[in-house]
Amino acid sequence: MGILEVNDVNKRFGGLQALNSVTLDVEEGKVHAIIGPNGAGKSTLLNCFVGRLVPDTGTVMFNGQSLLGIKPHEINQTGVSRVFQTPEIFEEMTLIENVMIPAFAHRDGAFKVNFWGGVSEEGEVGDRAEAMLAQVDLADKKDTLAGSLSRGDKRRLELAMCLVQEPKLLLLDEPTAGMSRADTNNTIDLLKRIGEMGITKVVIEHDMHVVFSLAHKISVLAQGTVIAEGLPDEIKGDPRVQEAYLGGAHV
Amino acid sequence: MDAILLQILNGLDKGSAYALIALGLTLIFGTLGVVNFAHGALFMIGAFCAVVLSRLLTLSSVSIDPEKVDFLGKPLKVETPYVELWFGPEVGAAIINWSVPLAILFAIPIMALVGLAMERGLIKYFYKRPHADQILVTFGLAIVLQEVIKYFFGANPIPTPAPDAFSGSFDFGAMIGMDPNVIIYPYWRIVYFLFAIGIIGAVFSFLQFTTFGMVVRAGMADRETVGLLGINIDRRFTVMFALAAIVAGLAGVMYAPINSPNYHMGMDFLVLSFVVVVVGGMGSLPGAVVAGFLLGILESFASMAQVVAFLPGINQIIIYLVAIVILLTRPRGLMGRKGVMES
Amino acid sequence: MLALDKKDTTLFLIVLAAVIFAPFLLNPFPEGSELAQFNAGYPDLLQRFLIFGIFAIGFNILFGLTGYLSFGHAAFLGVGSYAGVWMMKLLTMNVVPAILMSIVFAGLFSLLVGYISLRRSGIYFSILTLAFAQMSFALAYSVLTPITNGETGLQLALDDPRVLGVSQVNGSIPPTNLFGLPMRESFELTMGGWVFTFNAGYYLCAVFMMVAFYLAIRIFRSPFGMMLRAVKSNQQRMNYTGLNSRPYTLAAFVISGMYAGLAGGLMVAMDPLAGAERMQWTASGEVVLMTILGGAGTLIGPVLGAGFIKYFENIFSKINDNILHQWFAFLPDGLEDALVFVIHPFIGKGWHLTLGIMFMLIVIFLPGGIVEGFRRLAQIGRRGTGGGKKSADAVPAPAE
Amino acid sequence: MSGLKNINRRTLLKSTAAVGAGLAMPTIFTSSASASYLNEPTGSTVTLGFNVPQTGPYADEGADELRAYELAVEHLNGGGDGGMMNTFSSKALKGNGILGKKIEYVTGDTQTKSDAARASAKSMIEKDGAIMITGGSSSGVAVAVQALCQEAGIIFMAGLTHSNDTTGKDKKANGFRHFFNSYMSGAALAPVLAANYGKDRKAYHLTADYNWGYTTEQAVRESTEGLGWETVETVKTPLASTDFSAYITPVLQSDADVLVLNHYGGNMVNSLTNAVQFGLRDKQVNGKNFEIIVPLYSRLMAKGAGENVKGIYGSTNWHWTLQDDGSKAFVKSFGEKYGFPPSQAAQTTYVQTLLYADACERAGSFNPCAVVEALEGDSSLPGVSSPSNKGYLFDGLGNGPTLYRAADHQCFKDVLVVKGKENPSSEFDLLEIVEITPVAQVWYEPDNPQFAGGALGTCNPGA
Repeated sequence: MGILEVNDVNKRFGGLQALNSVTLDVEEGKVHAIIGPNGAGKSTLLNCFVGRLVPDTGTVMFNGQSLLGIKPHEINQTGVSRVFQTPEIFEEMTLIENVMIPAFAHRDGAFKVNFWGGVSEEGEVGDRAEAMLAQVDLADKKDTLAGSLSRGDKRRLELAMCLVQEPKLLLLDEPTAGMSRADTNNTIDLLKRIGEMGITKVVIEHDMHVVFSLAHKISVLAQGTVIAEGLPDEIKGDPRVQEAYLGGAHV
Repeated sequence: MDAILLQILNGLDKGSAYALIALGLTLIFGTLGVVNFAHGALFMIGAFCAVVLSRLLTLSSVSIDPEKVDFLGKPLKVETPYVELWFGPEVGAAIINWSVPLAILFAIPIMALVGLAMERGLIKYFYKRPHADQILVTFGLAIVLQEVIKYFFGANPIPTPAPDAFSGSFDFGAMIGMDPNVIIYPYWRIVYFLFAIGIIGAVFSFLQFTTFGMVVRAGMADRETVGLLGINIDRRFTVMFALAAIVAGLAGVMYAPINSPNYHMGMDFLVLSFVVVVVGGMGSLPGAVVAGFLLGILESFASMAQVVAFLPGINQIIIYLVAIVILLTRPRGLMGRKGVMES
Repeated sequence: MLALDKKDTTLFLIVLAAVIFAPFLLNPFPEGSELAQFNAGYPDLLQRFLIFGIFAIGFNILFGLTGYLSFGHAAFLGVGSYAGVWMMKLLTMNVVPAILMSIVFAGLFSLLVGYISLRRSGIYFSILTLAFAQMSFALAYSVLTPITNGETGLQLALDDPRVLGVSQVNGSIPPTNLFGLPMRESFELTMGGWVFTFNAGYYLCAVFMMVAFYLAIRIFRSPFGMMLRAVKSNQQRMNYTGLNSRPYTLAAFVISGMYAGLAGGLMVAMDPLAGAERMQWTASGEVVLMTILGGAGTLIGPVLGAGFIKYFENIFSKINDNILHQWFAFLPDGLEDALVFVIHPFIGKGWHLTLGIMFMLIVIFLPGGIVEGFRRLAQIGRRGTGGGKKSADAVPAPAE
Repeated sequence: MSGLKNINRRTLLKSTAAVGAGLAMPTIFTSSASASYLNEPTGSTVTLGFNVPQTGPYADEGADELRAYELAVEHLNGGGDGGMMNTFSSKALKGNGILGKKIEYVTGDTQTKSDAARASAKSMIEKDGAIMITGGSSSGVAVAVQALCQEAGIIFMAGLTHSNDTTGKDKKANGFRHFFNSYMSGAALAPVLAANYGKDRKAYHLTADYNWGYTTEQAVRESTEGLGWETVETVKTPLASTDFSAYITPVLQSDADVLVLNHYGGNMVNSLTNAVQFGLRDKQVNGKNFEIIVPLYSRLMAKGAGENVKGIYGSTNWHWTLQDDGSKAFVKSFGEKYGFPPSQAAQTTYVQTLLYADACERAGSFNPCAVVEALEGDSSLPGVSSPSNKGYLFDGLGNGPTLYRAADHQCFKDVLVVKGKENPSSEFDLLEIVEITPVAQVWYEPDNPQFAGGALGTCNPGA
């Protein structure tokens, strides 16, 4: 019995069957990678987990609770955090503020009118945020504006924003897309370190190097359908996957 | 039945003005992505083109008539327009009489110049700025333009009559076989309506059937891609801005006989036109036209004594009420695209 | 001090000092001198500076922090004014209940308008607020005349009940007062050629303004204020971070509506008449102008913007040709006339033109408003004095 | 010496302050202790406040009012040809300012908004030390500023304001109106209308949806109904309307044969233009020609409506073609100074300034209470027998003998019924006077239901 259970999810956009009876079972504490060619429906699937899209049919259960029909912030409050393909951060605010906001959300819930106490008096939240920035090697930039960061730094910031919430489930949408090899390796190291924190992760990734370095289990999506599922080694050897996706790819 | 027909007719001319202004606003928004709060001012400038032309045509040579006296008992100065001196009294008088339709020819180059000057001189620096900045700078421009007009033309409305041939009204009811004397409609309003339909048709066919229009439409849909094809979108968009200015200006020229032009008529129409654009759906040209006529007619219906007796004050708020209801039930307006101006 | 950090404490104390000594500071020219017409230190204008300052501070909490551009805030000011006058008509000429009810009614009305309008964002939100405000104005002007007294504006009458006070004193309506201290009571201080007027109403406004300003600082520096800035920065990330942005924006909307109500209440406390025009969209546009001119999102900007526009409206608009001729009298006649002719369209009743041009210039060249202007000047100054030390000064700019 | 802005109200204070060797000892006064009344002029000049619409829809009328004020100040200070000072029945004015003090003035912009007008008036009182405020071109503003002046303790001489309420339910002891009002328009118009259009008429009213519209509709309706007309329908139109076609067309469908446009300013121009465009005037109803009536005319508005005013009846306070000596003198000096004849707004504001100056002279003081007493007078109009016929009677300022009635501070004088001229001889010659309705015919008692409610209160000297 997994922490995230996706059962028979279908989603249609006009004439396109984006998701076709997708069933997944993500085990607690493991890294579950979803791979597949462009347009396979990976991001659509992720969007169904965070409330951005609602499937036409099927169920998505997290910790025994349905994630369908509830709002994004409510889903997050149940313990699901997401890193986006293009970093979604607060560009006009400083790094420390960027991390404090999710820290507050974690501590105070979805809404709290706390207008009397100053941010500077929130020592505990500030410390947590600072510690988290240190974890992603951004502590020295904590007072710069997030918008001025490099793309790699922005991703790490976003990761810190998600981690400071101590999520039960972390969704990563191509965490290394567009990164240099060095940055990618840094990110893999970082993700491995997080792995030791025992957070369940679902990773969408193109880069097989990343996938096979991290994943405990892999699902392969093609044209909205899960065509294969298994341990990394099984997937590597699966001819269907080779044909649909890996054909000729450098592994 | 005839009351309903009558209110529809009544809504048409105002709806025409809304539709034309909203059409221009949408052209600018759709192509340039700019929210132009100075668009009402363009309408107003158009109306003043008619005023200026009629003043130019009535420029007069002054002679003293010793027989008559003015209000202070001094010899009366008699003014004879130059056009009457040059072309003879009858032709001259006819030219003066037709100054509003003639002003169309006069207004097209002027509005094109005003549009070009606005786009090249100001708006182009705001393509990359937030919508709020665009709203604010064009709002400032609208204030400046109307104050300039007030400085030169005063604050009171200036009567600018239609040619005699179109003054008065005709019995529309009798024409379509209803009782005579029930549905009377002024000639000029029907002219205005047909004129508006003509302009709308011209704009749509221009966009539909010319290469230029196709590029612009493609640019409205996806600016970056068209830019990648090596087509100079910016220059075409400048032309579109001038075109939108001409549409607003012509709407103003022809509206002059319906309501005497005054300096704040632009602001009066601006807010309502924005509501029209939003109701129609930001960025949708057909939406702008449909919503323009729809709101014009609705406003007309809400003004009926029977309706007002039932819902006092409804005539003053109907447009806003409709806007609120539409925005809440159909967030993108009647025909809007998803995602426009959302974030 | 005051539980504020050093920078904010300094700012607060500067503003406090400026407000306390404004009757001095804004009357720099001696009575009867040529320049006396530029004095702004008379009670009515001083009160207006503060009242519109409060209005703009409140508007800035919504617009400056969350980025939601409301074109209907004047409606809340108007509702507050009407509530205030009704309290004076029915209850007492003491301004305290009037001001309280102004805040309460404006808050309730903004809750209603905000609840509906905040279902949309961007220009759709602006149009919704505009529509509500215009509806309020149109109805106040006509159908609601029994409540609002229409075009004339709601005013006091000799036969008002005033159950906790008196209807009239010797055939006159009693003045608005604070527990017996009339708001129009003034002390005049004469020093040489200068006359300074200290008005009771002004200082009541000053107290409210400083409280409002202090509260705004707290909000800006609080976690709540941080959340509001997060709304402006990236609402989507906010939602996926487990924060519900709707109640945050609604809270900001209602708080700024209550600020507007306070401003409306103070307006009628100073001058007990509430006109419908103060609800018109152009009045909402004015507070937008103030906030932008001063600098949206900054603490002091809106106050500066409010002062700037009110000074323009009340002082600059009074300059006429005769005064110009006096100024340029030292020039040869032809030149004098030519100069007056050129300047004429921009002064006196042409002040709207000048305001429009200045507003455009600020939006084009100084998007951060007056505050950014000061900041740039300060930068130039710093560069001028310590040009060589540039690298040592490479500390990143603070967020605000 | 500075020209316009030499403010002397505080000279008394200054003189009592100890000034020595460039160092001033601060002396503190309360405003209430310093003078016997607010803004008492103590130097060689006195400051008046001219509060007129300089921006907004009535800016042109405001400009004309301002011209008249400047002319009046010139005349009162002894300049120009003296204008109506020569024809004024009271000879108290000497052409040396008021009570020997040279008149200076400050101007303000009402924007035709109650709020802005009050702000402007307050600044005149507080900053410029104005002793009297005058001007305005709408009733809302007049009522609002009048109330302010009452509270502050300043005299208010209203400009163009036609609503009954200004001297009805909103009347104030410190306020005076020289302009006529809705009731008088109705009373003067109705007989002329009945004589020209018959007593068997069905009227349809379009009324601007605000205070002035209501009182005018009521006045015209009651007067015409009194003569046998029937009111078919009354419809309120939004003040912000620019297109009235939606309101005009139902008129076509009713069986009304007269349309009354209770509109002023831009409203009147547009509604009349629309009505003519829709062919109302070419229509025959009940065997009669369809007619349009505009109860309150203004020449500046008539100009805006162009050809459409021809033959349309209305009433007006004053017109420059009047042939009495006062009017002729005023038109002459105004016309020579500015090149065109004055409007009714100009005449009212000019006269108000003269009347104020005259009252101060007669009272021997600027004290508002003394001025009120002088303007309330102790004479009565000939030809009207009524207990309320008591006030200040004067002549020679146009419109014949005129009474400032003590009971409500309303002027009673002849009212002009006019109609749009068919063949104007100049751009100013737009209205022709049909009848000068004698004052007795427009007389009413202060307790007339149209003026019910409100109280004059007592004069307030502000200190």
